[in-house]
Amino acid sequence: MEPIIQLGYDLLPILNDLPEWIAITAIALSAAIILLIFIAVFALFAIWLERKVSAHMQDRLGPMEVGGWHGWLQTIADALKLLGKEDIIPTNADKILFKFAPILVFAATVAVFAAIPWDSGLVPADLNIGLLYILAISSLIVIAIMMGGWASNNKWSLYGAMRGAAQMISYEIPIALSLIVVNMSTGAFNMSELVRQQEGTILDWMFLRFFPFGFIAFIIYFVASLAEVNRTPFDLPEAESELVGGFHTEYTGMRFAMFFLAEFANMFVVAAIAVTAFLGGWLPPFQFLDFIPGPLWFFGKALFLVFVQMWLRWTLPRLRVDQLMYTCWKVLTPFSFAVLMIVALWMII
Amino acid sequence: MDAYTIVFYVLAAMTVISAAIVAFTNKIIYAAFALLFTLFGFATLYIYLSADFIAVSQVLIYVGGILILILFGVMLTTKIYDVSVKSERNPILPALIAGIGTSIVIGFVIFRTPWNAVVDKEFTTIAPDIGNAIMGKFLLPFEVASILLLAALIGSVLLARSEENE
Amino acid sequence: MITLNTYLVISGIVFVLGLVTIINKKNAIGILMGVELILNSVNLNFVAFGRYVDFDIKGQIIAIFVIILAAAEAAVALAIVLNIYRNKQLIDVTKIDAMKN
Amino acid sequence: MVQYFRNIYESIFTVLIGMGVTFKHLFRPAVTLQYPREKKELPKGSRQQLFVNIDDCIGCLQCARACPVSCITIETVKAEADEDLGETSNGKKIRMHLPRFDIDMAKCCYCADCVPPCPTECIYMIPDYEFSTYDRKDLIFKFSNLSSEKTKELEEREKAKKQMG
Amino acid sequence: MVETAIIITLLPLLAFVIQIFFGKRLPRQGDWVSIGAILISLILSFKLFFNMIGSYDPHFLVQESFRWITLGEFNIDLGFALDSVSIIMLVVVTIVSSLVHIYSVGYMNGDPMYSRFFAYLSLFSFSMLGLVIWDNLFGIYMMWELVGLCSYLLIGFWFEKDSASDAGKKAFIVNRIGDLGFLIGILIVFSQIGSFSLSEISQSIANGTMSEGWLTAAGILLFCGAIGKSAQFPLHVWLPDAMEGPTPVSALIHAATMVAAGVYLVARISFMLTFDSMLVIAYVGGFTALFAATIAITQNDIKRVLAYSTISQLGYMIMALGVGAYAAGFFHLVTHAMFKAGLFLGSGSVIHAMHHAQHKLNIHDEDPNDIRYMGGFKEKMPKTYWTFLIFTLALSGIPFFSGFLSKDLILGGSLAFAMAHDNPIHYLLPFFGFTAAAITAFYMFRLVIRTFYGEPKRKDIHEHIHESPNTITIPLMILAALSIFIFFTLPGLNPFSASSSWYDYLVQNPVSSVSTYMGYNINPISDHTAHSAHVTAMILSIFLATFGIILSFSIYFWKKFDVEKLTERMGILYKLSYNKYYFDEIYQATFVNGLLLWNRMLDWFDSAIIDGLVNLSAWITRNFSFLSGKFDNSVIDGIVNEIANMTQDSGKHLRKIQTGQIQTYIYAALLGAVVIIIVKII
Repeated sequence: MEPIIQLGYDLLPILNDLPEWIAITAIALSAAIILLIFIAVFALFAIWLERKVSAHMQDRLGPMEVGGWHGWLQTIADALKLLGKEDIIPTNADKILFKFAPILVFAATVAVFAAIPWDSGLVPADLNIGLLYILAISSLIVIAIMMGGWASNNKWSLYGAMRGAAQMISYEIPIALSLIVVNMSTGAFNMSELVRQQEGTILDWMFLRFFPFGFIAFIIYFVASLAEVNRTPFDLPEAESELVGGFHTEYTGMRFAMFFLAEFANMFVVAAIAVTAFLGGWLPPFQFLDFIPGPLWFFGKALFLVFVQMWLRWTLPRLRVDQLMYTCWKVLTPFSFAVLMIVALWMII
Repeated sequence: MDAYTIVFYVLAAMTVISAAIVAFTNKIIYAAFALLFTLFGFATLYIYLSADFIAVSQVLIYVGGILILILFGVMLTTKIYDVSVKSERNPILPALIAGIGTSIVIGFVIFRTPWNAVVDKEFTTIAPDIGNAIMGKFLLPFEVASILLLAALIGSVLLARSEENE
Repeated sequence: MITLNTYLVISGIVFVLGLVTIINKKNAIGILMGVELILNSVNLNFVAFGRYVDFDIKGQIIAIFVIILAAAEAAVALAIVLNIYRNKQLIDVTKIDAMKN
Repeated sequence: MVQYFRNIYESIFTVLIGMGVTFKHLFRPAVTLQYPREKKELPKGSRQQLFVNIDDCIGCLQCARACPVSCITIETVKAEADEDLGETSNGKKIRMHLPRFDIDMAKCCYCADCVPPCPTECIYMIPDYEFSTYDRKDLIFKFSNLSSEKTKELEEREKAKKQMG
Repeated sequence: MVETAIIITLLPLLAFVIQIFFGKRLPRQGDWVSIGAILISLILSFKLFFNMIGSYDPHFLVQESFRWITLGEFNIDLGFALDSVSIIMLVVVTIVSSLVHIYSVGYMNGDPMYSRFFAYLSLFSFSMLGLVIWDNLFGIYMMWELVGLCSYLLIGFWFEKDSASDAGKKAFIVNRIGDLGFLIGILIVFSQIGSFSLSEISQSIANGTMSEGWLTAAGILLFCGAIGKSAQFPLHVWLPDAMEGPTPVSALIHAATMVAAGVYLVARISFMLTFDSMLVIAYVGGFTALFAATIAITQNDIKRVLAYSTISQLGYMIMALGVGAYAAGFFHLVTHAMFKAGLFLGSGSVIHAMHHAQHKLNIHDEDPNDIRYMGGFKEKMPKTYWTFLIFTLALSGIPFFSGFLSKDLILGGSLAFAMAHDNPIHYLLPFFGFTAAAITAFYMFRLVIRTFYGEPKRKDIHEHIHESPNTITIPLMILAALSIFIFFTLPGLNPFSASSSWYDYLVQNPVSSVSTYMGYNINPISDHTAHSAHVTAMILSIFLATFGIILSFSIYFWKKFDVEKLTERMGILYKLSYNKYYFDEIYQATFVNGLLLWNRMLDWFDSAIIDGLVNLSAWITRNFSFLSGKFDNSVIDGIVNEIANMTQDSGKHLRKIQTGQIQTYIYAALLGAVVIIIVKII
C-alpha cells in the first residue's frame, strides 16, 4: 500500500468504515487538492519573492504597499486582478487548442508534483520509476507550449513555441544524462530510494560524491534545468524584448495566470528534483540537525535553489539562440557524457 | 466494477476516441494533438499491465520525442498564417470499408482464438529486470538497435541539412 | 473485468483506426501518424500477451525495441518529408510522383 | 581545444563574479524613497513653484517683463493720491492696487528670471512640487488678495477715469 | 636482477618511442632523451656488473621464464637469462652505445634528421640489449632481425645518396641470406627438441635427443646467421659498403656491437656444436681473418681499411670459437669492441675535420675519407692522434694494450688446437692467424702513417684542419683508456697475460652438451698443450706484430722501398687485393647475372612456348565461337528477345498496379490477409 494512503488512514480513522475505493479516492483527491493549494500558494510566494529579490539586487525596494510588511499581499492582488480580467481569445485563433494549452501545462506541472518526496513516506505517489516519470511528464509541457504557440495564430507566439520546444528537447539530454549519474550511483529510480541512498552526513549527498564529478553533474543539471523551465539566461521562448511575450503573448487573464503559475511551480519542481537527486532530499546535513522535520529541510533546500535561479536571472543577460544551442550540444552534453563515463569507470574500479 | 475498472475504461475510451480523431479529423494539427492523447492513453494502459517502465518510456520517447518531431513536421510543412490546416483526404468510403472489414477479421481472430490466458495472476516487473535482460539476454538486439539509432541519426541529419553548401 | 481480450479489442480498434488513417490521409505526416498508431497497437498486444500469457518481460522488451524502431523511423521519415517539402513545396503523397514513369 | 576549455572556464568564472556583484547589492540599502511618506530633501536653490508675497508687491511689472514665456499676468490700478497703501517690508511705498496677479505654472519654465528683477524680492521659488491637478486651468495660481468688491470698485474707478480722460 | 636487465633493455625502446613521435618538438630535438636513457642503462648495467663481480661465481646465472603461447598441450616458453657473458656483453654494449650517443651529438650536429638518428640509435640499443638478455633462440632471432632492421635504417640513413641506400639494401639482403640459414637452424632445433630455450636445448642434447648429423646441420645453419651478421667469408661483402652510413653508426654497429652479435650467438650455441661444425667455423673464421687482412692493405678509404680490419678481427673471434677457445673469442670481442669503436670514432673525427676543411674550401667532389689527401695531422689533431695511436697499438697486438691479451689467447688457442689434433692440415689455422696478425700490424700502421705523419698531401686542406669538439674527443679518450691492458688483467697486473684476471675466472668455456652426449670430449686440449702453445704464440705474435710495424714504417715513413715499384712487382696480387678479390664482381656475375639469365630464360619459355600454346587455343576458341555466335544470334537471341518482349509487354500492363500510392498497397495487403484468414478458416 502506498505510504500516503496509509498516512491518510492514520490521520482519518473514519475512512476505515467506508468502502476502500471511496477512501482511496478521497485520500487521493485531498492530496491533490493540498498539492494544488501548495502550488498556488508557492507560486504566489515565489512571484513576490522574485520581485523582492530583483528589486533588492537592483537597489530598489519592490512592491511595498499592499498588505503591510513589504507588500506581501501584492501577488494576491495581482492574481485577483488577473482573475477578474476579460478572457480574450483572438478571432483567428484555434479555439480548442488555445483553451486547452494552459490546462495541459498546468496539469503536467501538478502531475509532476505527485512524485516528489517530502519526507520518508510523505510522497503523494511513491512510483518505483519516479525519476523517469518526472522526466516523462515534464516533456508534456513542451507539447503544451507548442500547442499554445500554434493556436494563438501569432508569429511571435509560434516563434516562442518553436524556440521553446527546440530548447527544452535539447536540454532534456544533459538533464537526463546528469540524472543517470545519480541513478547509476544509487541504483534507484524511486525518488524516496534516491534520498535514502544518500543518508549520512552532507558528504554522502550526491553532489559531493565522486568529487568533483558529482558536483559537475549537479551543475550541469542545474544549468540545464534553468533552460528547461525557461529561466534567464535561457528565457528565449518568452523573450520579452524580442518576441513580445513568446508563446503566451495572446493569453490574458486566467489563462495567462495558469502559464505564469505553472512557470513558477516548475521552478520549484526542478529545484525539488535537484534537491532529491543531488542534495539529499529531506535529510539534514548533519545528524544533530535532525530535530528539524524533513519537509522543512526539503522545502528549505528547494527554496534556496529557487533563490539561486532568481539570483542568476538578475545577474545574467539572455543568451542568443546559437549560444543557447552551443551551450547545450557542445558544452553540457559532452561534459555530462564525460562525467557519466568517468563515474561509471569510478564505480567499476 | 470498482473504481479501478472504471478508470481503466475511461482511459481506454480516451485512447480510442483520440485515435478516432487522428483517423477522421481534417485538420492535421488536430490529428497531431489527438495523437498525444492516444499515446498518453497507451501509456496508462501499460500501467494497467504492470509495465510501468514501458509506460514511462512510452511517454518519454513517443510524447517527448516522436510527437514533437511530428509537430515540427506539421508546422514546418504548413504556412504559418494558415492555422486551421486542412489537408485533403482520400474518399472516406473505401477507407471505412477496409476498416470495417479488417475489424471484422480481427474481431473474429480475437474472439475465436482460444488464448491460453491466465486470469489475474500477480505480475510485477521492475526496471532492474528489464535492464538486466537488455544487457544480458537481449544484448545483441540492443546493440543492433543502437546502431540503427545511430544510422537513423546520421541519415536524418544528412537529409534535413540545409543545402546551402551545394 | 479487465481481461486479455479487453486489451486485444482496444489494440484491434486502434489498429483499424491506424489503418483508416493511412488510407484516408493524403498528407505524408498524417500517414506517419497512422503508422505510429499501428505500432502502438501492436506494442499493446506484445505487452498484454507478456502479462497474461507468457509471464515474462520478453513482451516488454520487444515493446521497447519497437519504441526504439519507431523513434528511428519517425526521425528518418520526417527528415525525408521535410526534404521533399523543401524541394517541392508539397506534402501530398498522391502528388509526389516524380519517380513514376 | 584549449580555447574551448578556456572559454568554459572564463564563462563560469565571470558568472560567479557577476553573481557576487548582485549578491552584494542584495544587502545594500535601497535607494528608493517611500514617496508620499518620505520625501527627498531638496537642494538649496531648487526651483519648484513660484510664489508671490503679494503684500510686498509694488506692481512694477518687472517680473512680467522678464518672463520669457509670459506666464505672469499682472493688472495694476494706480492708487489715488490720498490713498495710502502702506509700505513694503523693505520700506518702499506701494502705489498700485493689484487686482490681478496670475502665474500660469503650466507655462512656467522654471528659469527663475523673474526673481532677480523684483525690487522688493517678493517673487521667489518655494520648495513645493506637489501641485499636480486634474485640470490645466487649476495650474493658474492667483495671488491677488483683493476681495471681489474691491476689484469691482477699482474697475469702475478705472472706467470713470477713462471716460474722464 | 632480470627485472633490472629488462629495464635496461626497455629504456632505449621508450626513448625510441618518444623520439620517433615527439623528437622534433622537444628541445634540442630530444637528443637528451636517448642519451639519458642509454646513460641510465649504462649505470644499471654497471650495477649488474658489480653484482656479478661481487658474487665472483663463474657459474653465475639468473633465469626467468614466462609462458608465451599455450595451444592445448603445446606450450612455448620464453625466458631471460643473465650469466657473466651476457652481463659483460650488456656492459660493453651500453658503454660503446652511450659513448657513440655522446659522440653523435657533436658529429651529427645540424643534420636535418638529427632526432630520427637518435631514435634509430635508441632502437638499435634496445634490440642489441634485448638480443643479449634473451635466453632462447626465438627471442634472439627476433632481436636479431630488429638489429638487422636498425642496421638497414642506419646504413641508409643518408638515403638521399644512392650509394647509402644501395649499401643499406645490400646489407639487408646479404644478411637475409645468412638469416635464412639461421631460421632453418632454429626450426631444426625446435622440431627436434620442441623448445626454444637454450637451457632446455642443452639438456635435451645431453640426453641425446638429436642425432649427430642433425646437430652438425643445426650448428652450421645457425652459424650461417653469424656468417651473415658478422660478415664472414662468403657474406662479408656488405660490411665495407656499410661504411656509407654515418661514422658513429659504423663505430656502434659495424665495429663494436652488431657484428659481434654473430660471435655472441656462436658463443651462446657453442655447447651444441659438434666437432665437424666446429671445424667449419674455425676454417671460415681463420680464412676470413687472413683474407680480409690482405684486402685491407691496399684500400685507400680510411673507413674501408677499418671495415676490412673489422672483418679480419671478427674472423679471429670466429676462429677462436671454432677451435674451442670460447673465452678467448669472447674476450677478443670485448677488447675489440673498445678499440675498434675508438678507431672508428677517431677516423670519424678525422673525417669530420676533413669535411669541415673541404667545406671551407668549397671542395665537394673529393672524398673526405681518402687517406691519400691526408697526412701530417699529428700536430693539428693531437687528441685524435694519440688516442688513434693507442687503438692501433691495441689492434696490432702490442703488449700493454688490451688487444694483445685477447689476440694472444686466440692465437694460442688455435695453435693448441693444431697441436692437439693429429692432422697436420690443422696447422693452417695458426698459419692464418699469425699471418693475419702481421698483416694487421702492417696495414694499421700504414693507415696511421699516411694519416698523421709525413708531409701533408694537400696544404690547403691541412691548414683548415682543426681538432674536433669535446663531445667527439671525450668518448675517444674514454675508449682509449679502456684499451689499456689494466682493465682486463685486474686484479693481476701482468701485461702479457690475462690468465689470473677476473675475466679469466668468471668467463669459462661452457660445458659442451655434445661431449656429454657422445660420452667423450670432442675437442680435447690438455693443459700442457695449451700452456706451451700459449707461450709460443705470445713470442711469435709479438715478433710478427713488430715485424709488421717495422715493415710499415720502412715502406711508408722511411721510404726504404718504393711503393709504386712494389705494387708493380706484386702486379696481379695487388690488383686482386685492391679490388677485394673481385668479390662484388663475382657475385654480380654469378648470382645476380645468373639470376637475371635464369629469369630471361623463363621469360623466353613463357613468351615462346606457353604463350604459343595459349594463342593456339585462343585461335581454336575464336573460330569455334564464331560458329557458336551465329547460332547464338539467330536461335538463342531470338528466344531471348521474344521473352524480353513478352516481359516488357506484361510489364507495361502490370505497371498500372504499381501506383506508388500507399493506400493501394494497403488495400492489396488487406485483401491478401483476408484471403489467407478465410482460407485458413475454411
